[in-house]
Amino acid sequence: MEYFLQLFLGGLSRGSVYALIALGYTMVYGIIELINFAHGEIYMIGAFMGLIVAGVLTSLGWPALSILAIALIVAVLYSAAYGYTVEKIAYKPLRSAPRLAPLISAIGMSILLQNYIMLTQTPDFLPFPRLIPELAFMDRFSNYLGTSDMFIIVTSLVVMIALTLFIKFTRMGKAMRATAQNRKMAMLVGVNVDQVISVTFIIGSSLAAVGGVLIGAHVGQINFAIGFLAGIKAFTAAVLGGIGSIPGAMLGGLVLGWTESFATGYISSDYEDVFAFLLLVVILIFRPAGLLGKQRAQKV
Amino acid sequence: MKAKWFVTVLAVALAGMLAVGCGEKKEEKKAEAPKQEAPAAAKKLVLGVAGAQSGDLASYGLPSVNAAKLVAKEWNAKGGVNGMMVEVLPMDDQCKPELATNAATKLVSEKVSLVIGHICSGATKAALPIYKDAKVVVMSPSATSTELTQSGSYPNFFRTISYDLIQGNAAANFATGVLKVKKIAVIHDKGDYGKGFAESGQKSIEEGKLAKVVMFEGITPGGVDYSAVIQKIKASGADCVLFGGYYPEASKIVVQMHKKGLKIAFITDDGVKDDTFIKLAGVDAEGVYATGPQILADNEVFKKAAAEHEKEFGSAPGSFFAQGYAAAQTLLNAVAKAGSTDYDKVVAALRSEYVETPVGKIKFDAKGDAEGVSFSVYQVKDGKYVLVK
Amino acid sequence: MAQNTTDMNNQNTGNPVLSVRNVSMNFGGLRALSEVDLEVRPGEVVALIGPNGAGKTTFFNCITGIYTPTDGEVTAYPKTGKRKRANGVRINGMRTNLVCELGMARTFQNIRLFPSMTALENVMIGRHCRTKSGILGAVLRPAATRREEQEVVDNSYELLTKVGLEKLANEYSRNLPYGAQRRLEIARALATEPFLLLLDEPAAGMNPQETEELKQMVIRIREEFKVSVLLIEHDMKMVMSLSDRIYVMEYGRIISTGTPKEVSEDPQVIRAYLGEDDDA
Amino acid sequence: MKDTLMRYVVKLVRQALVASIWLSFLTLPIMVIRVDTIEQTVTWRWMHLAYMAVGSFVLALAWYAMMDRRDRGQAKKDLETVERVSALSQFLSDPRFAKPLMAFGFLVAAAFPWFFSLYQTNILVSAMIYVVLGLGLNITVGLAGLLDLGYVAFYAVGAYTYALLNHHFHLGFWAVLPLGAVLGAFFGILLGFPVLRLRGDYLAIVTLGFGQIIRLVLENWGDFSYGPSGISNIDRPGLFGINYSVEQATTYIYYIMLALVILTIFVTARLKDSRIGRAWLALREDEIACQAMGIDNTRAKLMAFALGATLAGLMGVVFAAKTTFINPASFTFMESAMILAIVVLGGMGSVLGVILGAFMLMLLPEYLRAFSEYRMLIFGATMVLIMVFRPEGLVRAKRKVYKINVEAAG
Repeated sequence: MEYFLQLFLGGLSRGSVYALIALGYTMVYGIIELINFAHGEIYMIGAFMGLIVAGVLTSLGWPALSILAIALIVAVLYSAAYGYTVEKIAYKPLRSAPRLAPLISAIGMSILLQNYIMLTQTPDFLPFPRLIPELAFMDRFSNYLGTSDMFIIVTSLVVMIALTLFIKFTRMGKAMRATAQNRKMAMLVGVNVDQVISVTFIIGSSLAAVGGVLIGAHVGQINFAIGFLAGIKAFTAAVLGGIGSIPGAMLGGLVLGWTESFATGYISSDYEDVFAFLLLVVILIFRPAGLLGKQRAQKV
Repeated sequence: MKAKWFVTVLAVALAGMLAVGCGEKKEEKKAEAPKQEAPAAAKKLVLGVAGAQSGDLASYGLPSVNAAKLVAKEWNAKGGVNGMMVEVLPMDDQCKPELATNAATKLVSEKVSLVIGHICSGATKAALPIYKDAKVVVMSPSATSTELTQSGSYPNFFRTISYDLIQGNAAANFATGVLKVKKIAVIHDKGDYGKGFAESGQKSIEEGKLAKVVMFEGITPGGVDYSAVIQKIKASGADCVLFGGYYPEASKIVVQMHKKGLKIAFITDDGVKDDTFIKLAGVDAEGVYATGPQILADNEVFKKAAAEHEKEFGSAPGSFFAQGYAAAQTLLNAVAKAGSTDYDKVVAALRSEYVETPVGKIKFDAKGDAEGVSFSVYQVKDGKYVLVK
Repeated sequence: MAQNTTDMNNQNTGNPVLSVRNVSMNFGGLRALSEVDLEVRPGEVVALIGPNGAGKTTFFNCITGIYTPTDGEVTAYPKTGKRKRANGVRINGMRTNLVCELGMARTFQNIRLFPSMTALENVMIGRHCRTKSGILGAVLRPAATRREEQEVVDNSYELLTKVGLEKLANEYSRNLPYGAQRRLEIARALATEPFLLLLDEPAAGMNPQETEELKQMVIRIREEFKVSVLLIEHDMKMVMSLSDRIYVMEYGRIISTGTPKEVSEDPQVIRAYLGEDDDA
Repeated sequence: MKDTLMRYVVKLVRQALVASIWLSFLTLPIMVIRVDTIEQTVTWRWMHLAYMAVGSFVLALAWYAMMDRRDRGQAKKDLETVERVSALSQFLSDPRFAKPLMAFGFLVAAAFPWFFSLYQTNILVSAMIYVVLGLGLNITVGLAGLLDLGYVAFYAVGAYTYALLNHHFHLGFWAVLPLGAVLGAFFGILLGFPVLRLRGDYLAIVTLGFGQIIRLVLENWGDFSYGPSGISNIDRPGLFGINYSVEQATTYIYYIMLALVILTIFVTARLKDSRIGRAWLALREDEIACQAMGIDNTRAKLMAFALGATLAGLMGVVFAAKTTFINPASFTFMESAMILAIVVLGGMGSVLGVILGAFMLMLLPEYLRAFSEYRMLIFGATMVLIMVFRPEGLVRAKRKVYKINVEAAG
């Protein structure tokens, strides 16, 4: 039982990491139906921004918590700017293009950003400062969860709830839903679709940056290539949960995390990814729109 | 109109590239042709450096290029090798076998007769037959797959690093003989190198019968969280972890093991015996054992080379720098001793001449492994790897 | 089909080509169709009318295999083909392509052509289920395949001439004017050699002159190809002058059936439909 | 006239200036500051900012000028109902010119290995392998519209088929070649079945997962596949037991590949304009209408998967024989993405486009070796640029114009 609980909580932490990135992924997908391969790269850039800010402030001798706060803010601002710019350069000119064109442009963007960071920063792994303080009361749970695990679980939950509320109740959120359902219609009823898409990218990228800084601090190291794997896992989580659905992204991330954790714990970590993908295939076969995705009747 | 314009430009560009590619080659031929006849008249000696120089494994390949450049600079300052100026020709393969064959044929087509590389064992295996056929001497700073030398299929291959089997044995013997642990969990990163090391270690432990392998598993490289496998190690009752792989994963595992309160011996390989590991893992690195060539910090040549690197490139040298440096030194030295780039003479010189390198004073045995390069066990103490006696 | 559940027997006797009995369709808790009975007899033009959202298109989807009805029987009586049975073929839940192969071809309310294929190719798609050549044939192009291919081309071109699109044969269908797209859909459906043509609002978006031409075309097609026609339409003028019989649907139920005259005089119909949603 | 030009230039410069300032600001921290958390040092590189500002200004200028052109072209195209055919493609499709051109191309291709170095031949073989892979994926994605992100799995199946059979039973290249194709097709159908119901991006992620599963199994099932260390010393293709040198063998493979490329072009070009090809197109354009018109979607999908996979399996065998060494690392998702990029960059559904795309994506990085460090950067940027300025790919697919038998048509 203890072993089960350990695996469960480990999976929860891992799943929250996936969920945190998947939330931004699923938002962007929900609005423009584009598999945004560059999302992982924005996450990576967020982590690097955090690292740079932290490095500069550490050399100036600031206290840890204020560094975390400032690093988060700067990373969010910059990543949002990157997301906005990437959308303007690589996706906006392709609004009316064939469906696969933006996908290829996204892959190109992803390669471009990776190499940009590699060339201007470093190809090596860099230690990420341990910005998340160890809380004393967490000590007795250390066998199950650390402080940074806790941080990430809570953050992804808060972000999920905030996003859901934002989409449900704000003007912009409503405009987003309208755009997601039918872009042309939304345009006709006066939604500024370009603006909605920009805002979506800004929010999605900000989330990626939060993920980048927190996960960087949690894992303790980053390099220019971390975005790729994170992107694939997040995409899987988003699809698993039903792409476009915000609680779905969270659930998808958790299911993915638990699957990997239990597969490792009870079978073998050799095949943890195999089980993760098999689960994905099985779930999609029985629920072709993902766990929480809406099963829309075909319109004929 | 536009389509026409675009396709025309593209066609011209492609044709141009083709022409440039060919043109280069022809020039090369002209330059090389007299060299074949009269080596003394030739002006340059091209040292190919092949390996991952872009992509996510670039950090393992670029240090060798720097090392080769430094060694070349040193020789050129002394007037070159037999009067030939040494020129370094980097050739990227991203550690992909198919690109490695492209890189190899490119080097062969350019009549390069000395190659440092490749970095990854897989890429090396793919490229070697091409070099072998063209009689090119190849020396890898980092390809540790046992079969590369021990199978005897590649007489043109040398390396300045020892191989998985020796290293796995060293680690296993240290665990069972010195630490006297009884239950060992063997973990690897599913990579060529890591799994090779882990398998050698596992075999050695099982044959030694002094300890039991309680677990043998691969982890997913690049993962954010290894808590599940750590809980599993814990549940298996292991008193020692043997890890094959590179420092990014090793540091994550060590840190997370300690977080989960699992403080057992951690023995790992040369891919982790890098100062970056200590920086990445911080205090958690303390006490970790790693096997590695017995060198470096107290080696004079290494100190000098590292200082040069700092001066030239403004940063500390990276992975396999020492091995790459040694490879460049021994190759150029062999050419100098052989008096030409003739394959047989260079090979003979490599096998007979000792050279002082960052990895020790070495020459090569008949199979191509460096004699004098062996493995010792190091332990992290106060933020430094120190030799375990 | 011995007896008819609807008690009107004003036209010919003999087997119907399509008989729908007691069909219901639920989407979750929503009942889109309830206990619909409908029948099409050989050579008839039958219209299905009703206000927007009455369930007409859902009904089409139920009888062409796109949806499987929750309840009831849909039976077709093909004239030829390997699936011909004396007592009909039950087609609820049958795959769409088999329904088409059986001989029931449809058009779509919001035109569903293949936009980046030419007009001719669109019609050629309709010939797919009546031809055979496979991969080997495609690659080796033996005489049989070449012949079949040429037949498909000629046949399709002929169909294009029937709907007056022969001049636009090699245009991408996305570039055709709206009316032409509607006609192209009909040609594509005819290419499958149907015994029953299902037209979903063929006149939508057309001006009166185009509508009239369409009407003439439908009449011509019925004569020439000996097909029965079941159409959904909002244009009352066209429906009244074209149809042999009319079914009126409201809230998923058939509320009235009969000849155009009978239906137009039915007070229920006037209240439910003609009163509020007059001809466009 | 002069005035409008002036105004246009001023507008461009202003746009470019804004873009350059924005990009400089955007890249400022990453370009300028370099934090080394290992050595605890912070380096400031202000010169980079200047480079960036100037560079991005020039690039932005070019970008906006091109963008303007593009939009004007777009507007013009919208006004025309008839598709314009460019003079070049008209020229290419005219049989009087096309035939000699093709013959000339073939002659050049046939003579290539005798005039160019081993390296040139070798990378051309790689490029040709990707031509066939591109054409194969073009069937699945370009014609049938099934977004397959795990295509490389079938390539792996072919490669491992040859490697394992050669390793254990010393089966030769020619014996395994058809077997690789058959196994490829088998796996194509195996993947096809579960994904029949899925559409669009759900299909994409499942195929991606399938590709990962195959690679992970090859990586982990060491007893079967020799794991990550791979299989080396695979025989190059031989003929009647003659052993070739590397140079000869490469030339030999070159001709094998040339034949396979021609065969593939022939087969795919014919399929494209056949009954089956039309069915795929219809499937791509509108799945519901396609099925409603009597096409068996299941069959069409499975056939598309199987045929695409057959070609990949075939190429896997050639790949294993060419590199003589394979390991799972050659079959990553990035590889699938590359092949997909070939199809989309070249122009979905167009055979000529796919060939151009393959040559571009495979040869560009090779000829960019001079810029070695920057080449992937340039590569990524090229992908974005081509998509932005030619979203339908380099060559737009054209539909066949059928000859109508006028008598029959009456």
